[in-house]
Amino acid sequence: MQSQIFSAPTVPTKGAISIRDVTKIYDPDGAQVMAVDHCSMEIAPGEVCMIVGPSGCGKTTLLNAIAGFHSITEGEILLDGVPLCGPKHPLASQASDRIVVFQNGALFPWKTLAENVAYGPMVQRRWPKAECIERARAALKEAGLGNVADKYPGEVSSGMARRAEIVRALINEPKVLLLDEPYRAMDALTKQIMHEALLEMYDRTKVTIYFITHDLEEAIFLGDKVYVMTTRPCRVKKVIDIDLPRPRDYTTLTSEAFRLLVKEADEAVHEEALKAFQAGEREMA
Amino acid sequence: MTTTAAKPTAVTAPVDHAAGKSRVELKNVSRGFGEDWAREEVVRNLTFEIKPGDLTCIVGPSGCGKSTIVNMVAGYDHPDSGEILLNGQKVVGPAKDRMVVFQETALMPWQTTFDNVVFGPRLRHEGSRPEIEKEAHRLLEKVGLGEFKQKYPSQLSGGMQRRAELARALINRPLLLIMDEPFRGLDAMSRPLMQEFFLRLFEENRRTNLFVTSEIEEAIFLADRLVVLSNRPAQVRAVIEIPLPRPRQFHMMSSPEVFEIKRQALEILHDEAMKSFGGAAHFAHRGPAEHEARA
Amino acid sequence: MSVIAHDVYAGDRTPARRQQPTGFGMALHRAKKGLRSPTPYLMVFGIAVWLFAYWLLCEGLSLPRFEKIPGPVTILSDWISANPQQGTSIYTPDYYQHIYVSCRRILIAFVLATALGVPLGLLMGWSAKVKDYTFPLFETLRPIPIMAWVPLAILMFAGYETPVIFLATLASFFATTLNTMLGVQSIDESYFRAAGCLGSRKRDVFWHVVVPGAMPFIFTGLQISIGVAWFSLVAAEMVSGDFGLGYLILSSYVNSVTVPMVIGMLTLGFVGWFSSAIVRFVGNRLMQWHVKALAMQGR
Amino acid sequence: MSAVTALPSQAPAPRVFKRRSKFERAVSSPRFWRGIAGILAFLALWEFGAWAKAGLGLEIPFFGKLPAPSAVAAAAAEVVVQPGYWWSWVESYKRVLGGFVIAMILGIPFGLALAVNKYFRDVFFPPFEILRPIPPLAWVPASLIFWPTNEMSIIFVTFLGAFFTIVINVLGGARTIDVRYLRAAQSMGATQWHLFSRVILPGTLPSIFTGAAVGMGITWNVVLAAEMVSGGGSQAGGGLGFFIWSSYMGGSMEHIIVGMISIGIAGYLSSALIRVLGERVMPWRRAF
Repeated sequence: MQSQIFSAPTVPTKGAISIRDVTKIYDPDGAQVMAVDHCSMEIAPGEVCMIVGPSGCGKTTLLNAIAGFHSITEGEILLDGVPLCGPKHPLASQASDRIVVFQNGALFPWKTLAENVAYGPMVQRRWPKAECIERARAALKEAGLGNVADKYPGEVSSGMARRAEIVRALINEPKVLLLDEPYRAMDALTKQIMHEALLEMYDRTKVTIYFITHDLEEAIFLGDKVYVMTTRPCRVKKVIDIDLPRPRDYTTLTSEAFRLLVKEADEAVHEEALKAFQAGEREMA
Repeated sequence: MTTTAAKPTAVTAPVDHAAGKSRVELKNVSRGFGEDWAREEVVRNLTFEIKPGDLTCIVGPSGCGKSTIVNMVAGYDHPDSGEILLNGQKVVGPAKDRMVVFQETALMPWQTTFDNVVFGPRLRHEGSRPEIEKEAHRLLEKVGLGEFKQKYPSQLSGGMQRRAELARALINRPLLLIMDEPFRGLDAMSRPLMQEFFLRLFEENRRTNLFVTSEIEEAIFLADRLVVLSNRPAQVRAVIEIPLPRPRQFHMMSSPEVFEIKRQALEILHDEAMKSFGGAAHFAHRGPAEHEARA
Repeated sequence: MSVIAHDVYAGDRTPARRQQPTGFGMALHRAKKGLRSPTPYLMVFGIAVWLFAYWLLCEGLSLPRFEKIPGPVTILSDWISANPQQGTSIYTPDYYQHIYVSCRRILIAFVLATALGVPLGLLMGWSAKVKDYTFPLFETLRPIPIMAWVPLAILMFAGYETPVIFLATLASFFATTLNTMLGVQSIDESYFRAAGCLGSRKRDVFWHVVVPGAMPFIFTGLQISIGVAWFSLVAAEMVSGDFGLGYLILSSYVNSVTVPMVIGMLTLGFVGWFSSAIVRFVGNRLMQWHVKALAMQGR
Repeated sequence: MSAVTALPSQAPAPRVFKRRSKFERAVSSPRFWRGIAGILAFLALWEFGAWAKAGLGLEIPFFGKLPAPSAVAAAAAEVVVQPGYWWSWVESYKRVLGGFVIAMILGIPFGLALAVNKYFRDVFFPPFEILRPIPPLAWVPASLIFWPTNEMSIIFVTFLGAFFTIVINVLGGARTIDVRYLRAAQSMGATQWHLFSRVILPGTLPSIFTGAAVGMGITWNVVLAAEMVSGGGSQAGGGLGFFIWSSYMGGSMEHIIVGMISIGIAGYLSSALIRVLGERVMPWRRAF
């Protein structure tokens, strides 16, 4: 059977994101809070871009702006050269070329995994309904979830649910996959396997990935580029190119190159963590 | 594969608190749950030892039965067979000589941080009121919560709650401190800060400690010895000594030595985690039913 | 090593376990285990003691005041007698007429309240504007106890039937609408966002997110709503009405026949319990996903 | 009793910047004015309904049958200066509080006993469950027969109405206390009595107050019903229920509506009392 979702172009050509001088100011009760401060990034097609920063630093704000959940105050964001949002229309439209995988998982609990995966094509009327389900099943099977396609998300482990969610995104052939700390609640070992599964799906699709995390090792293991962000307001503090060879697996974690990369980034991240921590304690007092 | 490198762990800590130096032994401990036809062994023939003044880390894939072990050592649950000894005496039920810091906070939400800390001594009428309160103030200062004494747990951040819980455990002067994945759920950035803080506290008087985690880095950073468990039913796969000097520093973590230990442990764990992933992970978040926990 | 290539996770890796018994075998096992514990005996004992105390107070010793209340023996013998002394038993057609009338009123009221309340609640939960306009009004009217509407309802509507149904509907309506609204508001924002990402139109969001997501709350609301419907039905039937269980109870009191009064109470209790069991059953059938997820969490 | 739905706790808004008072913020938001608009529209429709009937001979369903709000207001102005009206408040409050307080005094220990002792639960829960589905109002005639005075029977039925709700809530609350709290206390050397007084009791308080709030609503309904059924004409007169009932007998719709509004206010005040009390007793619930 022909592959449903995993058909990679040899050279990825779509899914370039340009974030140009974006600023976001929230306005709760008339008091202005700057979440993102003149932030710029250029993400190449098919790149795995990892955003590392303390929690609450405003990195999710950027993701929300790309996905079209929140407006931006200044600057513009382009996808493949076409403006998503800018000075004229600060709120991007929501569309299936940019799909988000959420922190706590957002598979609809009232649909089976297959129905969940079929949901996107179904509401977009891409194929007849029966065919959508058929293709969804095939896609799940390819991702190693064939046996649980007819289970509800509440019945499978969180790891399976998270992978099904990624399949639900990929079946729409998005240009960009936006991941918002998807593995946060998982323990380290499950996480490791989830990473390998994600990388495998990536290797086959070469979709652009925008991945938010505060786990440095996760970032280095997965990414092509790691952006270390400052604590609020969010700015780019440091960019690290990751030249670890792909495909990567858990042995990469203990390689010398990996160790050096961690060492290089660790200080910057630790510094921001400490700042965020102290700010947090102050705020609570 | 058991790496038992004989190593003197640069023991520099003062041996003043005789109370903290106790030995724990688990001998052939087994425990299962479920109805007869679906009985599942969670722990099988587990034998290991926690040396006096050591920080022993139990590492294993999620759902492998770590929490069951904690419950048995703490005395909330009892082994089907085998026995658990604390300083040669059999563990029969919960007591103040073994304190647990739980996975998610178990601070009582209806008491202020301060009242939570003095809860134990007050119940047992140990010492006079001012004495108890003085000790509580001291401990709270020490964990950096001096300003937060009169706040309720829900007003504290996750990291603060864990520290308050540490203070609550320490005021009871336990012979054994049991930490059940205490830093799980904290974000990856404040976690190292908490680990460092906890280490300083431990290294001060080296109270015997059983630390449960599924994070290999955390385990190596903190522990004197790692006990690596297999997938359910939990069995000891390996015991690894960590020959890092104390006090531990973060930079030690990027040494080649540590990477070698990490590699060994990861190899075993990855193997076990993969096994658990298909079937057992399915059961992992269900956990054994809380049997008759109420009197 | 590829981790997704060969269905490694999804494979059936449940630990080897003994043959799972059939449903019947399992039930038998549970029953056996249950009979070994003291629970069933204590339950029977509890009910027996209660019945005995009731009998002793009302019939055995005929204590002052208690003697006015019919005892269990009197009630039961009249209830199953072909020629009841006080006029109501399982052989008299009137008894069924009362039950039928009450159930019919409840059914109409419940259907009406659900048909009005669920859509309104969905709308209020979904659209902030609709909620802003209507919710304060709702909250203003809600503290007025349903009983206070009784005289107004009797004056406003002619006949026996309409006021009774109006009151039961009103009570149900408040419960259903509020719970439905809370249900929609309880849906995690990320489901809406996910639906948006996947290219949904507003209509899709409504049918695929809002409606199923609010379902658990809606059914909680329906259970409360059928409870309050019975509550207000009894009140309304007592004050106005020519049939129905509430009417049976009050008219028996007025005519000084106490046995049918108690029969009415017990019947009411049973019918009320049964109707809410039906709602619960339907809810569980419609929300398999919810039931299964709860079962996985060991609840 | 099916779960009592409490309002979901909203995620706390960032609290760092708090410049304007709650009231100021409420008044300046469109939400507030929309609410006012909704209520005003309702009143206008109501007024129009009455006016249309008198002036145009056109009868709007529902509203057409009612007296105009202005007429109700006039009736209210007339009523509130009479001491008899305020005595009805006192009478009703006496009954509500009487039954309610007894229900709390008996219901809380009973519920806790059911929760902590399995044998007690096995013996006493089944009869309780058999009686529970009977609507409280169905007890009115039986209680009138049994109790020597009307006053006592009203209080008895009121008590029943609140009792079942409170017991069920206490039982549910006490049984869902997180086992970790009990374990932590056990580790620290708590005795059975400590577990009960230091963990189970405070842990159940939120459910006790939920139960009390729901019970209070039922109590008002029951008192009204009892007053209407029994109080009409007999010696145990008075009360707001009787006020409505006598207005009904007298055929004055204006006064019926005045009575309804009074009861609405009275009921609201009593639930507000419970809420305030709850915040006092459970300061930790106020945090955030």
